[in-house]
Amino acid sequence: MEFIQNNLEQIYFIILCAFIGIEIISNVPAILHTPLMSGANAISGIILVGAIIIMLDIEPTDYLNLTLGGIAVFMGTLNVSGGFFITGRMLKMFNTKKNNQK
Amino acid sequence: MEFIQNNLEQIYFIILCAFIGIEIISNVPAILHTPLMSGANAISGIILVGAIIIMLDIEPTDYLNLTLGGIAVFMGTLNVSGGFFITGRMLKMFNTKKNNQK
Amino acid sequence: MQTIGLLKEPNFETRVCLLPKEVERMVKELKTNVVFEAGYGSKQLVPDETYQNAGAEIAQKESILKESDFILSINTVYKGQELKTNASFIGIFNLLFHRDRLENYLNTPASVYSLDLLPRTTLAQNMDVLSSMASLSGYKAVLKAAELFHGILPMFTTAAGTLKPAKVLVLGAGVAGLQAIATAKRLGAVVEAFDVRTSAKEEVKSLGAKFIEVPGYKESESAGGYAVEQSQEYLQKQKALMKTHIEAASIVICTANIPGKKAPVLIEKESVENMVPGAVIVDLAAEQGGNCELSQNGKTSEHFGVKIVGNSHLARELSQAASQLLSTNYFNFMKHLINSSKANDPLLEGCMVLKNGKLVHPLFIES
Amino acid sequence: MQTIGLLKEPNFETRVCLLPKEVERMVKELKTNVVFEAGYGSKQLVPDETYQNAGAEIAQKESILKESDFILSINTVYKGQELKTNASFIGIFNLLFHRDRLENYLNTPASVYSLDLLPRTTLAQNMDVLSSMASLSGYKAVLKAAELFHGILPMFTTAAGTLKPAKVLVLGAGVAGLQAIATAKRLGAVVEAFDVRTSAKEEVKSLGAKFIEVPGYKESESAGGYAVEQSQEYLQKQKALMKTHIEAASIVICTANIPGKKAPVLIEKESVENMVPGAVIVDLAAEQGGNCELSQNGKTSEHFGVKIVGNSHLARELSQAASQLLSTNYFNFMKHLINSSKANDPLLEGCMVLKNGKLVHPLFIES
Amino acid sequence: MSTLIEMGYMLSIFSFLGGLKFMSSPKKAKQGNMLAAAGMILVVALTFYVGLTETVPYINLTIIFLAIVLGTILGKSISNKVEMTKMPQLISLFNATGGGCALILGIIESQFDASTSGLGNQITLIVGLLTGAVAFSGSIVAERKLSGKIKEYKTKAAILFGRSVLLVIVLLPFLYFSGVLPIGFPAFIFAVAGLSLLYGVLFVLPIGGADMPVVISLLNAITGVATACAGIVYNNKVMIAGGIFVSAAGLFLTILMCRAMNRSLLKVLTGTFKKGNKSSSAEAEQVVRELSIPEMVMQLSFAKKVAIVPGYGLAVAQAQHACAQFQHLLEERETEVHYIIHPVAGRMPGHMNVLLAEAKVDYSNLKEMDEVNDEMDTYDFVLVIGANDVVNPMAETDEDSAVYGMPIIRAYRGKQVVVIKRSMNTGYAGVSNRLFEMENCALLFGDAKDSLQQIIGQLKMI
Amino acid sequence: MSTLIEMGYMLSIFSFLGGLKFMSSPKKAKQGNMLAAAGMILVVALTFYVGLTETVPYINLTIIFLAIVLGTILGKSISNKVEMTKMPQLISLFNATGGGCALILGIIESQFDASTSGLGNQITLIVGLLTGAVAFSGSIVAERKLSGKIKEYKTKAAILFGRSVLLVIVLLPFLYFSGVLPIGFPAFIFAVAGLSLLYGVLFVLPIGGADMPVVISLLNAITGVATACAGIVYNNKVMIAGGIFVSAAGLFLTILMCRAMNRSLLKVLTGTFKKGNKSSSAEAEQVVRELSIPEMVMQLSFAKKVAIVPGYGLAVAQAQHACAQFQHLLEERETEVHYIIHPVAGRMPGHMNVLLAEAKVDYSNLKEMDEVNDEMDTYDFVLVIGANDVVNPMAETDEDSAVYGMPIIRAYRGKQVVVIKRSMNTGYAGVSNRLFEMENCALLFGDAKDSLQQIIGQLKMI
Ligand SMILES: NC(=O)c1ccc[n+]([C@@H]2O[C@H](COP(=O)([O-])OP(=O)(O)OC[C@H]3O[C@@H](n4cnc5c(N)ncnc54)[C@H](OP(=O)(O)O)[C@@H]3O)[C@@H](O)[C@H]2O)c1
Ligand SMILES: NC(=O)c1ccc[n+]([C@@H]2O[C@H](COP(=O)([O-])OP(=O)(O)OC[C@H]3O[C@@H](n4cnc5c(N)ncnc54)[C@H](OP(=O)(O)O)[C@@H]3O)[C@@H](O)[C@H]2O)c1
Ligand SMILES: NC(=O)c1ccc[n+]([C@@H]2O[C@H](COP(=O)([O-])OP(=O)(O)OC[C@H]3O[C@@H](n4cnc5c(N)ncnc54)[C@H](O)[C@@H]3O)[C@@H](O)[C@H]2O)c1
Ligand SMILES: NC(=O)c1ccc[n+]([C@@H]2O[C@H](COP(=O)([O-])OP(=O)(O)OC[C@H]3O[C@@H](n4cnc5c(N)ncnc54)[C@H](O)[C@@H]3O)[C@@H](O)[C@H]2O)c1
Repeated sequence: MEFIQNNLEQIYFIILCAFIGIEIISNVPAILHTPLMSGANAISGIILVGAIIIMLDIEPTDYLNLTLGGIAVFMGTLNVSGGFFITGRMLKMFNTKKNNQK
Repeated sequence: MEFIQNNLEQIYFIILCAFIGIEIISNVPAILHTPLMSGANAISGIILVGAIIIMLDIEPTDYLNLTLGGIAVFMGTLNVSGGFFITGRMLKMFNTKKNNQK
Repeated sequence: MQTIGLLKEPNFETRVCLLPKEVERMVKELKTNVVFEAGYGSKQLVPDETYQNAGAEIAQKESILKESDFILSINTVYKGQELKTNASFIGIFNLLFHRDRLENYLNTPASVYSLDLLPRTTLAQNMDVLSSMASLSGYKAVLKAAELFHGILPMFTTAAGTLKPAKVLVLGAGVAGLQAIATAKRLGAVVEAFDVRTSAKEEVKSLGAKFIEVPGYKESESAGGYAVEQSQEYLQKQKALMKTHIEAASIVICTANIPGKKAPVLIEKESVENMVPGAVIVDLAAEQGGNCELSQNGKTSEHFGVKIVGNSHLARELSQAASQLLSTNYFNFMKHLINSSKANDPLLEGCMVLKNGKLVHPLFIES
Repeated sequence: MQTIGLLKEPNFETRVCLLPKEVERMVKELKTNVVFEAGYGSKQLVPDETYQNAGAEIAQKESILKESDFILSINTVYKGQELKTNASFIGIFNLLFHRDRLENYLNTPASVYSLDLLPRTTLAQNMDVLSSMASLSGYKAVLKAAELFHGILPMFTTAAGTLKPAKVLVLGAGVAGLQAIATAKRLGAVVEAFDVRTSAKEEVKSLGAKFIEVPGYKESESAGGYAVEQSQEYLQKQKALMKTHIEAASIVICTANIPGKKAPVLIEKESVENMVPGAVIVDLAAEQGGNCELSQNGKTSEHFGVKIVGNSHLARELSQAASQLLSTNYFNFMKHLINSSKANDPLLEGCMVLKNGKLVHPLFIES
Repeated sequence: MSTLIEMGYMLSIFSFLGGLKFMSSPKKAKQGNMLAAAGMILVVALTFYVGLTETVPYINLTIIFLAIVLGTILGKSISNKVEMTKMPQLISLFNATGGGCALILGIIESQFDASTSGLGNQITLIVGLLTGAVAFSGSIVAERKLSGKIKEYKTKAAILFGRSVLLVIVLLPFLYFSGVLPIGFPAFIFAVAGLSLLYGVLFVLPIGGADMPVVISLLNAITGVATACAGIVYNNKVMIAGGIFVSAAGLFLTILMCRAMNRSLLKVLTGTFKKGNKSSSAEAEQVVRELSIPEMVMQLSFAKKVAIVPGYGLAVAQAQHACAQFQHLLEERETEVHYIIHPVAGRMPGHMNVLLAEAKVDYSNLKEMDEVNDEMDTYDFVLVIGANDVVNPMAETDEDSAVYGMPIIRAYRGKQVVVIKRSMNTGYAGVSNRLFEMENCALLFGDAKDSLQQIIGQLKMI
Repeated sequence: MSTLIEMGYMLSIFSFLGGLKFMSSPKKAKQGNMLAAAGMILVVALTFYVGLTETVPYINLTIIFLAIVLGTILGKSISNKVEMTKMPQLISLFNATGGGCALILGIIESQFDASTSGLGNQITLIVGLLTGAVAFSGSIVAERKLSGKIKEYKTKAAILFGRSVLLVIVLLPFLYFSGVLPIGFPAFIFAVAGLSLLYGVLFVLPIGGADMPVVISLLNAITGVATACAGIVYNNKVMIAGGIFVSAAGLFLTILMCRAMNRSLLKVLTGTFKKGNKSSSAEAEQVVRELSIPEMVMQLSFAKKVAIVPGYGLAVAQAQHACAQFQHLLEERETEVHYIIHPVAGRMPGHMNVLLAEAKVDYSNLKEMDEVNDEMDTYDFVLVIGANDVVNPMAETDEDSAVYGMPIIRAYRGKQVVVIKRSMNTGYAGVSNRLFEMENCALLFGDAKDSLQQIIGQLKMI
């Protein structure tokens, strides 16, 4: 109860975001399913930010965690960059002349 | 600046709501324009809540404001009830046999 | 009470100009007497009784001529017999091309209305015998050509190979031409058409056929959308272009006409000789001289293996359909004639050639 | 090197069974000699030179008969002349219905292949002369009917009233029937069809026509989809239903056949008499006795104003198209015949009536 | 306790959300309306309940209760009685009440915490009051216009006046808060309210009557803003959410409506009308009613018996297949569809027959002109596709017309007539067509095939 | 200062939003991708900038910087090199890295504030770690499966084992937090991570290879959850928003994908396959690949040269008009379209001619079998509509077949072949068709007209 009361704003935020997430793609034509999946995948790489934040906090002598954190940043970046690049490539293929509507 | 910082949650809330409002009707078929307008109109009657809240605060002797507030509540209710009823009536007319999709 | 007389048509005629249904309307709606010659509808397989049941009476030819106010026929059937004063002959006499037919009527008490001269105004559409007959002819022309052609019109893919669709060329996209286009399209042929009127292009395309364009036509859409004669140079250009299209065609339907004038010659002997043997030309303009140099009016000839049908009266072969349309046309004309109150009704003036035995029509007086 | 001989067809025949194009293929692909009678292609307007250019040689009829291994014709052209041993006649002799035609061949050194007996297997489709000719006949039957009919097929709304679309009834929805349906539909007629095979229903509908159903058919889709004879009771029911449909029709195209049997009679005299005068019946089954009681093979008759065309060879009127298809069919058959290595090839066995002058075909031996 | 109320509020926010969402899908629109209404009842009940628990004087509660009951009864009875064609007026009127409510709220509120609350709150208050007032007076004018009580009043002067008023409204708060104006807060508030009311009137007056639906939608969005402002003032999430939903959706809807009419919002608001290539002939300009495809489909969806009158334009556009598909769609919805064939429609006898046969239209659907001409008024909807001369009533009435005397299809007798054609060009006979000016007739401009395909697209959605 | 960063964050949230929105519209998808990428760069840059200002040791910054640069380069090069057909694998792999990142994050974080933070935070942390691990291992298995490296492994045992692991994962935290488990927080975390990794493998293993795209989408949504959890832990709005967007959109997308394949998500996850009314004949069951309309349209949209092989089914369905419309649509997209007519297609000679002439297909689009049979491999896409016997390769190969010897259209040589028919029923000749089993061939079940109309609908959207 109290938890809800305290985090009301947070809850609203999450629910509204979820709603938008659903709403926004509810009319996606089926042929865009794959590119969209790929794009969403790239966005989920935002976890990278988390990795950076944590890296900022790690003691410069804590080599284990530095390594782990580095790997995390690397993986996150791979997800982000690979995701966006591949989505871009996929979408480029739709580039057949399609705008000759009367 | 400070204002933004303080009301960040509020701002997110408003923007997200606006976004949803737009998103939600972005695919409405044109024939539903009128009923949707009517329905939205009914919802905007939520101002009625404001009227009630203010009525709760008015001194029982402040007749002028009591009357004004009463009128406000009445008007708000009219907006709400009339809006919903008329939307309902409009939508009922679409009730021709439409579900014989193969 | 006015009397309408129906005379038997000459032997070559298969149509009648009034069917029992319209006889009945004449009697009931226009309050006229109708008298007819026995055996009037025999070619239509309509027995005399049916006419009688519709309210008409049988009479002898002489008495019909003597007693009728209006004498209806398709062809000229009058040979100088006695007439009622103010009697009127109504028919499709094509007098501009057959002036000789006038002679029998000159200086009689009779007036002559020739429905082929009817101005083609909107109001006259339901009396427009030319349109009625032209559409039927256009339809029939294609069937006739398909019948004579020793190949088939549609494309035909079979286990024994593919037969190419026939190329059909329609010259003149007036009433008959458009109908020919539609019919040939229906049968699956590849259809091209040509006309000098620029508005014809859209009309041809609206039927899904290809329009052959010759640049440089001078338009003059007066006189109800009829064509006018063109410059020599234009005709030259047109002919050259036409030639290639004609020689590629398996079937050519000719319908080009200029009212009151000789029909334009669009197919020369040489073109015919260059056509593939077995091709068919149907010339609906044969009576006006023909669009094809070689066509003979009323005959089917053959030249270098190309069959040439010269027939402006193909509608006769659709006697039932044609009679039905004519009958309505005649009825509508009679209704207009009897009810007309205007002093100089443009419709009636347009098609009245003789008034009480005197030439009154401008086209005839001028020349 | 084997020799193929081409003999001129009898006078009534307009088609040829081999065109220059296939002659060339015979020479080039099958490595055969081709000899032909002078004037062979004249009815097709194909000059002898064209045949010669394709690789064939002109010869006298006698020498052709004497020297050819394969003698190709459409009709029977052999009158007992001298032959090469093991010579083969290939044609469409319709021997089941014309047993007399066998006589000339019996006890000669020759074998006879009659292509109308070819089993209708998938493999034989490109030699199937019956299918080729039936489709052309179906198409032509409708054109012929439309030509004879004195009304028009499509609906026609004009200022002078509306002409109703003609009702066309197609009996038997085999190869010819389906083609007739398609053609009549194209021309805008209201088309109904009837067949005893149940699978015909879907086929008819796939062409957009209405199928008339008679309940209680016993199916037997053996023998390549041919129809089998039906119970008396069924035929009775069928006739009653048919009668109402026939009498409402303006045009009836008859194509119902049972291979090797007399064609079923589907239109009785009474029905014809109840039809509207001016209606047309085209009976493609005339040679097998006709689907209409009154039809006379090879003649156009009239009964109570109804025109009855009895003609099983309408394809002859499309001589060019028909020759093209036949030519391919014959070529494919020859290719199969010459290349066949199997001991008892079902295709060849199916259509070989005589082997070296002896009857070998089961259908002929049995009876 | 208050957590429960918060959650109730949250619930109703989502019910509004879901309601709006459902309302934009034809299949679920009715449930959507219910859902939103349920949310509304919930939130009102909760607020009232708060009042009950908070020891509010009975008189206040009684007034609230009575006002609600009265409002509900009145709303129900009005909306039951009104004719279907008067709907837009009524919506406008209801919107006015909402705006009025916001206006009053603003006025009352301004007396309470005039100076206590901060600047932010005061501005919010003023915006709410201002928008409420504009929505109130604007909606009333819109309603009057739709009922034809006020005519279009589109002079340069009116527009200019309107803009100056707007300027003053915007400047006033600046002046007031910078202390330049020597008036008290209430006076200031009244000034703003008065000016806003005036502006509402001036804003709507110059806009064309046909554009009123768009304006109503816009005013509706404005009411939404007023609501949201009130919500911010009371820090009430439901009001904020509801207001924002409505204003965002309303604004977007306004744009969509403009788009469906092929016009820009700006042009609608300034009252500029698309001129287009109408009437290239020298004829006196005809005043016609132009229709958008959605409007037409909306009307069509109520029709039980429809007549299609094809003409030459159908052939030119080669729209026969689209037309047949359209017919089948209507028939699936159990609407009776007839084609009425005029004897001389098209450019050759039997032209329409050829077309319709090609599209496999059943002959039984074809009616001849004479057959149905006397019962044209039984058709709820007559759709004229590329025909012109053959439906020209001047053939019956105007002796001087070139088409006089020709029998015509009496399309004009249909309850509703819509003509699809590309422009105001005449037909074959070259005469203008009086039908287009008639009250029950509207024009849908565009190529017949394109238009039909769009109509089919829309029809499929219902 | 921090306000600016907050606003930057807000900006990137909206750029993600807009990016996703645009990506769901074919026309703007490319911009959408750009926008989202821009938002991503912004937020990373901002975060890095915070690091710079906050006097973080250089070594950390260097590592971060290097990792980012390396990751970008690798990501770019991989995605440039991969073949188009291997896309789904790659997406899966990238998703694995995201999941792995979340997993590592969870592990590191668990060491830092193990006991300091509250229970809420700890739970969030665990959920993030758990989902990250599942996404990581699951994605890798999915990738392996798609590349055909792992075969379907669908035994009851595996499924049961998977479910027990899941149960343990769910129970473990309860046990731990109620103090029953006598282990430290790090040990607990490692246990959860290990079990989750295991579960990820077991979760994906039993699912059919053809369903992998759906699974990848689901795993993607799971990564989204991991991200959102991490966001909550760090109280970082962008991460929350991004994570929630992705998880909500991903989940919904998963459902949409299932719907497009006509299956339910549950069935996909449990590996059940729609049986349907295939092969009603007594023939040995053929193994065929079934295709959904979107998949087909996707492939079609890449084709430059398309062959349509019509057969009797086209006539039965009366789909000629739809077929012609389909052709025109392709032609508008500058795709070359040929109809290949088999001599005996249909049930009468010239059957296809009649149909296509009716639909006004230009004769120049028709190709004869012999004309093109030798160059069938130049067609990127061969669409067989209701034809069967005439494309049966057994006519060329199987001497015993009833169709042996009949010349056929060599549809099987097309780069891609799709056959539209209603069932596995045979054609006229009654023999089964080997074409359907071929690797480059897929079946689209349904009435030809219905299917074509749906295809048209989808094609219009691109
Ligand atoms: N049937 C016959 O035998 C025959 C023969 C000769 C003459 N006529 C005459 O032709 C006329 C026929 O009347 P009608 O009503 O059928 O035709 P109409 O009066 O000629 O009108 C046709 C209308 O269709 C519109 N149109 C043209 N193309 C279009 C397209 N692609 N999409 C949408 N609309 C299009 C045109 O307006 P926009 O340009 O504004 O689009 C035009 O107003 C009569 O006057 C008749 O007398 C008939
Ligand atoms: N052309 C001729 O002259 C002629 C004459 C007689 C026989 N034949 C024979 O007919 C055959 C023709 O071959 P074909 O490939 O055209 O046809 P087919 O082999 O008979 O195959 C037609 C296919 O279409 C499908 N189909 C039927 N209705 C459909 C609908 N509404 N929507 C989608 N699909 C539908 C059927 O499968 P489902 O049931 O699964 O949908 C069937 O497999 C050949 O065997 C030929 O020998 C031809
Ligand atoms: N007002 C009406 O309602 C009405 C009624 C009937 C006909 N018409 C119109 O009248 C016009 C002609 O009717 P018609 O068919 O009886 O005319 P027609 O028989 O006199 O001529 C047939 C066609 O031949 C064409 N032609 C003339 N010279 C030619 C040449 N050198 N080369 C090629 N074509 C040539 C003409 O343009 C005409 O289209 C049509 O446009 C028709 O629509 C109007
Ligand atoms: N295997 C192949 O590839 C192939 C090749 C050609 C024909 N066929 C099939 O053979 C069948 C018949 O071919 P055909 O047209 O040469 O046959 P046909 O000429 O012998 O008969 C014509 C039609 O008449 C019908 N008929 C028979 N008795 C009837 C009655 N009492 N009433 C009504 N209809 C009756 C038959 O069912 C048949 O459809 C068709 O189904 C055709 O598809 C198959």
